[in-house]
Amino acid sequence: MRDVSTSSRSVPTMGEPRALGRFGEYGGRYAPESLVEACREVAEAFREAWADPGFRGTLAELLALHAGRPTPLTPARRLSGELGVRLYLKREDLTHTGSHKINNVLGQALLAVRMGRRRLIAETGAGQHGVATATAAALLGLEATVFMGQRDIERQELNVFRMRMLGAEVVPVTTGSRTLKDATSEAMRHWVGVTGDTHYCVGSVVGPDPYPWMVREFQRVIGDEARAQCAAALPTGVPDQVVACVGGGSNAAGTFAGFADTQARLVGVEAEGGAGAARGRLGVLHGCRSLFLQDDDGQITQAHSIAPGLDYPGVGPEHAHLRDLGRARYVTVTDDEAVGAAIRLARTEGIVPALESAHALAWVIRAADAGELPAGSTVLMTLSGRGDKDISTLKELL
Amino acid sequence: MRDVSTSSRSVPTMGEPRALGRFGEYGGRYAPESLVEACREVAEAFREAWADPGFRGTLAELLALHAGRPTPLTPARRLSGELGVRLYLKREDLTHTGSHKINNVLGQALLAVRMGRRRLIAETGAGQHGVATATAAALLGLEATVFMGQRDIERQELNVFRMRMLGAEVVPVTTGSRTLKDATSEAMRHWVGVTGDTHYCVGSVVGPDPYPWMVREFQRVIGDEARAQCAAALPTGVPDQVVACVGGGSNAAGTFAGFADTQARLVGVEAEGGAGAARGRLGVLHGCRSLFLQDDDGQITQAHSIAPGLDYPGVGPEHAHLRDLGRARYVTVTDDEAVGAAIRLARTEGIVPALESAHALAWVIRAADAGELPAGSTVLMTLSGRGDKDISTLKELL
Amino acid sequence: MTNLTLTPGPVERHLRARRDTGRGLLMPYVTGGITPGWTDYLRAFAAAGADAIEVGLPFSDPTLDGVTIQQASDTALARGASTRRILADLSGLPDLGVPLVVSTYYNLVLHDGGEAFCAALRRAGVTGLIVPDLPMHEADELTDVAAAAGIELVLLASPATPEPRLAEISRRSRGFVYAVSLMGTTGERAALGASAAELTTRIRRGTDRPVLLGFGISTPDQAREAGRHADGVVVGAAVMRRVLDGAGPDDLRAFLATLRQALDQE
Amino acid sequence: MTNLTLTPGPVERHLRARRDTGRGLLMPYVTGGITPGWTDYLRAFAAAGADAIEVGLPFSDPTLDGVTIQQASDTALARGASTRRILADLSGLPDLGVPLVVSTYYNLVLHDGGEAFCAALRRAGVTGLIVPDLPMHEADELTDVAAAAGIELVLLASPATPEPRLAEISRRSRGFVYAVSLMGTTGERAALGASAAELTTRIRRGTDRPVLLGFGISTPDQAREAGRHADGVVVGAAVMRRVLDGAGPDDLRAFLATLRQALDQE
Ligand SMILES: Cc1ncc(COP(=O)(O)O)c(C=O)c1O
Ligand SMILES: Cc1ncc(COP(=O)(O)O)c(C=O)c1O
Repeated sequence: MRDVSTSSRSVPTMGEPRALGRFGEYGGRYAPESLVEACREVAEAFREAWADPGFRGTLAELLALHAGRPTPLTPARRLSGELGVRLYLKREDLTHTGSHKINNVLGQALLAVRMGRRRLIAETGAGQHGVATATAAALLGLEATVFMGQRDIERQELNVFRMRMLGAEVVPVTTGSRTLKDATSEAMRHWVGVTGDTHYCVGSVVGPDPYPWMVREFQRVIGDEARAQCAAALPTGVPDQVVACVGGGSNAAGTFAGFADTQARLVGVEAEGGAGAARGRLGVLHGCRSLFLQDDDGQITQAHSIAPGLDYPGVGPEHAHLRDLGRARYVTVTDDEAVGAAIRLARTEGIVPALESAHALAWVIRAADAGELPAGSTVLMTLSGRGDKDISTLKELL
Repeated sequence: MRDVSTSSRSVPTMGEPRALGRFGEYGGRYAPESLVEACREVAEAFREAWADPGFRGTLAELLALHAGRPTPLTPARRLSGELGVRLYLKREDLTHTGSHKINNVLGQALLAVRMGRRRLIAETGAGQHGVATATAAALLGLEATVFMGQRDIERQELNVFRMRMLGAEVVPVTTGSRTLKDATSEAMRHWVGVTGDTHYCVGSVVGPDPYPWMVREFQRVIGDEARAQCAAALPTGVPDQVVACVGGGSNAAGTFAGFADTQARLVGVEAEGGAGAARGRLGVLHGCRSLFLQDDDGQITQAHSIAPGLDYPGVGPEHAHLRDLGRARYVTVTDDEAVGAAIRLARTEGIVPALESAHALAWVIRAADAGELPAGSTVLMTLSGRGDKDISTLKELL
Repeated sequence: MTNLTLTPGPVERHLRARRDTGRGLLMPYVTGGITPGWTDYLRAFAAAGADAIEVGLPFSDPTLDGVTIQQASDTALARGASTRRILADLSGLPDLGVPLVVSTYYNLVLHDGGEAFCAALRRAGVTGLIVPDLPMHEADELTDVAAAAGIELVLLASPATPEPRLAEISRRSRGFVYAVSLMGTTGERAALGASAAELTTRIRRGTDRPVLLGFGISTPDQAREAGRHADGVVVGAAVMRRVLDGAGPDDLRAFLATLRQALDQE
Repeated sequence: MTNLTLTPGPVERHLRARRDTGRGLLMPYVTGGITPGWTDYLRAFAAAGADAIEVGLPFSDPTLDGVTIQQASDTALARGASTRRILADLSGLPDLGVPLVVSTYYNLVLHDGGEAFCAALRRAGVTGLIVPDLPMHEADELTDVAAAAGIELVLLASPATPEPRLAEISRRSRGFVYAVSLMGTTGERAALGASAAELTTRIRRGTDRPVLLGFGISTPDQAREAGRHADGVVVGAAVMRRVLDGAGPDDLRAFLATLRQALDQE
C-alpha cells in the first residue's frame, strides 16, 4: 500500500520559501502596487520577529496562558476500534475561541503591535478567524474590523455576535458569492486605504508573500506539538498518515510542517465543492499564484461547501507545491460524508467537530472502510475546530 | 480589610464529611427509601474508586487527553490594570464542552462503568452538565438521558441540539418553574425506577450523600491545579481572594478545596435571584439538608437568574457549612451586573464568559471599584465556562 | 435515640385491632386544601369504610410523586393551601372514628421545627405522620420528637431496601409499616408489581406490625390482590385523579366502597 | 530579463507625441462587453478626443476595483463577456486613431498563458496592457513576452511606492506610467488627493515617459487639476457609473467632451 517512492523521497520541503515568496512555481506577491510596500513591511517585521527569542517567548506565553496550548493528542479509542486503525486527534477544538485560527491570529496581532499598528482587519468565512481576530484585538488593545460574506453572516450568526461582543466591527460583504472569497477581496480593498495604521490579518496560508509562509509558521505549533506527542504516544513514534482538512490550508500546513521530514504520508482533505488543490488550475487570486477553481474563460468559480471555512475556490500556494512534489496528496469528500463523520465522532468519542474538521475525518473513515489504510495503521488527524458554530446548520439538516 | 479572625482560623474544612454525609448540620441522605440503597452503592463505589490509584490514573488520563486539562491560569492583564488588582482567571472555559462540568461527569461516568451501569441520567440547567454527560456517555459507550426544564430548553437551544447530536435523549420537564429545580426533581423520580442499570449523574455539589462530597472531590482538580499555578505565578504564592460563582456550588467547591487550608479569603458569588447561601433558610430538598429560598409557608420559591446554571433556589450543603464557619462568604450580583461584566471581559481580555462565570467577575469588579479589594491585591477567579451558550440570551438583550 | 420499647400508639393500636378482625385495611389519601370543602372527602372516606385517612400537606417540590399528586399539590398550593390552614381545617372536624395520618415532605416539617410541627398536628387531631424523604437513618430525632407529641412516625420500606435495614425499618416504624409496592413514584398503574408481594413477605419476617402497601394501587382488583399479601392498602393517585377530574365526596365514597368491598371479599 | 534598451512602442510614441504638443492626455475606460453594442462607446471616446482607450476585460474577483467597476464587471460577465468575445468585438473595429490598452487581472492572462494572451491582444489591434495585480517585481516575464508580441505592459506606481522602487517602475513601465492617485480602489471621489501631485512629481524625477493619473478622477475640475501635475488622466468609474445608469455613447461623448475641454484649458 505504501508508496515508497513518494514517502522516502527526501525533499527539503516546508522550509522558508524561495525568493519572492515562491513555493516551487506558486506563491509570490501579486499584490496591487499600493499594497506591495505594506506586504514588504509585514515580511520584514515577521522575519525579524521570528528570529527574536523575545517575540517567540511572548507568543508562546500567549498561546499557553491565553489560548490553552498545548492542546491534547486524544486517542479516539471507540472509533479506532470500529475502523480498525489507530486514530489520534490533535485537539485544536480545545483552544480558546474553538479553532486553530487563534494560533495564527495571536502571532499576527503581536506582530501588528510590534509594527506599531493600532488596528486589525480580517476576512472570515466560518467566523472562526473573525472571532479569533476580534479576540486577539481585545486582548492586545487593538481595534478590529472583520469582513464577512452576507451568506456566511446568515449561517454563522453565533460567531457574528461573538465578534461584536468582543468589540469588533463586522462588515457584511454583499458582492459575488457573498462568502469567503468576496470577504477576502473586500478586506484587500479596504486595506489599500489604511495600510499606515492597520495590519491585515490574513486567516489562512493564502494571500501575497509573506502571508502563506508566515501563517504556516504561526500554525506550525500544531505540527510541532503533535510530532512530540506522537513520539511519546505512538509505538512507531511517527504516524503512518497525517490528515487535515484544507480550506486555504492553514491547519493542514501547520500540521504537515511538523511531519514534512518524516516518512508520514500527508493527506489534505478538501470539500468536494471547494477542491482547489485537487481540481484547481493555475491562477492568481488574492495576491498569490496557486491553484484555483476556474471556468473555461478563466473566471474564478464559486465554491460550495456546507463548511464555510472550506468554501474557498483556491488553496494556499505551498499546498499546490506539495501536491506537485507528491509530498502530500489532496482528496475530497462530500457534504454528506462530512455530516456523517461529524455525527459519528459525536456518538463514538463525545466530540462534535467543526464541519471543516469533519471533512478530514470523513476521508479517514472512507479510506479505512475501503482498506486503503491497512489495519492497525496509525493516523494523526488534526481536529481543527469545534462544531458549536455549525449547530444551526446541522439542526436544519437533521 | 482582612478579617484575621476568620482567615487565620485553622479548621479542617473540606475534608471528608462526617458520618451520614454531614457538613456541620447540613448534608445527609434525605432520599426516598427507594433510593437509599442506590446512594449507598454510589458512596461505597466512590470511596473505593477514589482510594484506587488505577481509577485515579484513568480519570487523570481522561481529563488530560480528552478534556484538555490542565487548564491555564490566565493573567487578566488589561482588566487588572483597570481595576487596580491582579486578577487571574482559572480557565475552565477551555475544557472540552466548555465548562467545569466535564470534570465531575468524567469522574461519575467512569464510576458508573466501574459499577456496571450502562446508562447515565442527569438534570441540567444551562445545558452544560447535560452536554458534559452526553459527552462522557458517548466516550465511554453508555446511554444518556438528560432532564431539562422546558424554559431552559428554550433559552439554551444550542446545548439541546449538542446533546442530541451526541446521542443523548433530552426529556423536557414542564412542571413547576420549568427550570433546573424541576429537572432535578424529575431526574430523581426517574432514577427510582431504574437504579439497577442506571447511574444518576448529579451535576453539582447537591443531592443526597455522597453526591456533595463526591462532586466536590471530582471538581477539586480546579483548585488543586490553581493552587499549584498560583504558587508558580504569584509573588505571594497564594492569592488574597479566591472567587467563584455558585449555583449548586460545584465549581466554587472544587476551587475552594484547593485553598481551604490557606489564608486566602473565599468568596462565592450567587445570582441575586438564586441566592441560596446568602439568603436561604434551612431546609431539605433533592436529598440534602441545606439552605434554600422558601416562602413563609416553607414552600421552595422559584429562583430567577439570567444565568440558567445559577437558577437554583438552593446551595450545596458544604457551602452552607462554610458560611456558618465564616470560612467562605457568599455575596450576590444582579443580572445587569453580570451582563456588564461579561461584556467587559470580552472587550478587555478577549474572553466571552458564561453568564454564570460573569457573576463571579461582576463581584470582583464591584469590590475593586468599592475599594473592598485593596489596590494590588491578588484575586483568583474561576472562569467556570464559556459564553457561547448564552449568546442568544445576550443577543436579545444587547 | 429512639425508644424502641414504647408501647404502640393509637394509630397502630387502631390498625392492629381492625386487622385482627380479619379486615383488609384501607387508607385513602387526599391532598389537603385541594378544594374549598376538601374535608368533606374525609367524611366520605370514613363513611366508605376507611380504616385510616392520609392527608397530604402539599409541597412545592414533590420529588417522590407522579403527575397526579404533583398536579394535586400545585392545585392546592395555588388555592393558598398551607400547613397552618390545612391543620386548621382538620381541627374543625368532628372525630371521624379513624386515625388521621398526615404525609408531607421533610422541608415542611423542618420549616416549623419538628416539635412545633408535631404539636400542631396533634392539636389538629392528627396522630400519624409519613415523611417519604425522611428515610430511616435520618429519622431518629423526628421519631422521638413525634412520639413525645403523641404522633406516630411511619417509616417506608422499599423493594430496594436490603435485609438488615428492612428489619430495622419494620422495628422502628410507628403506626404501621408503609410498604412501597414498586420502584417508582406515586401514580396509578395497570397492575400490582411482583415486588409488592415479595416486599410484604420480607417485612412480615421481622414484624407483626400492620403493613400497608402503597404506590400504584388503583383498582378493586389490585386492592384485593394487595390484601392477600399485606394488611391493607394506601390509595392515593387513584383518588386524586378523580378529585382533579371533578369528582365530589359522594363519587369518591362510591369509588372507595368498591375498594372496601374488594378488600372485604378477600 | 526585460530588455531595458528597447525603443518606445506605439503607445508610448503616440502619447509622447500628443503630450509634446502640450495637450493633456485623456484615457477613458470601458468594461468590455458591458452592453450589446459596447464598442460604440469606443467610437464615442475617440470622437470626444480620447488619446488612448482602456478596455477592461471583466474578472470575477476585481480586488482593486470599487463598487462601480465591480458592478460593471458582474454585469458584463452575466452577459457572457469573456476575453475571447471582447477581443473578437475589438477585431471588428476600424482603426480609431488612438491606441487600445487592455486592462485586466493577472488570472486572465495566466489562463491563456502570457504568449497566447498577448498574441490575441495584438491580433485584436490592442497595443497596451495594464495588469493591476501584477506588480513590478513579478512583471519581468510578462513585460518581455508582451514586448515580443508588440504589446506594451504598463506598470502602476502608487503613493506608497518607496523611492528606489518608484524609479525602477518608471524605468520598466512601457507605454506610460500609470500613477495611482490615491491609496484606495477605483471609484469616484469628491476631490483629487494631495498624494496625486506628490506622486507625479516623484515619478517625473526619474523618467520623461508619459505619466497618467488614474483612480478617482471623476470631474472636469479634477481632470484639470490632475493635468497640472501629470501628462493626463485615466477616467474609469465616472464613465462606468454613467454607463450602468443607462447612458449611451452620445451621453458619454458629451461627458468626455467636458473632460477634454477641462484638460485643454490647462
Ligand atoms: C474549524 C476550521 N477548520 C478549518 C478551516 C479552514 O481553514 P484552513 O484550511 O486555513 O485551516 C476553518 C476556516 O475557517 C475553520 O474554521
Ligand atoms: C458555566 C457554568 N458555571 C457555573 C454553573 C453553576 O454550577 P455550580 O454552582 O455547580 O458550579 C453552571 C451550571 O450549569 C455552568 O454551566
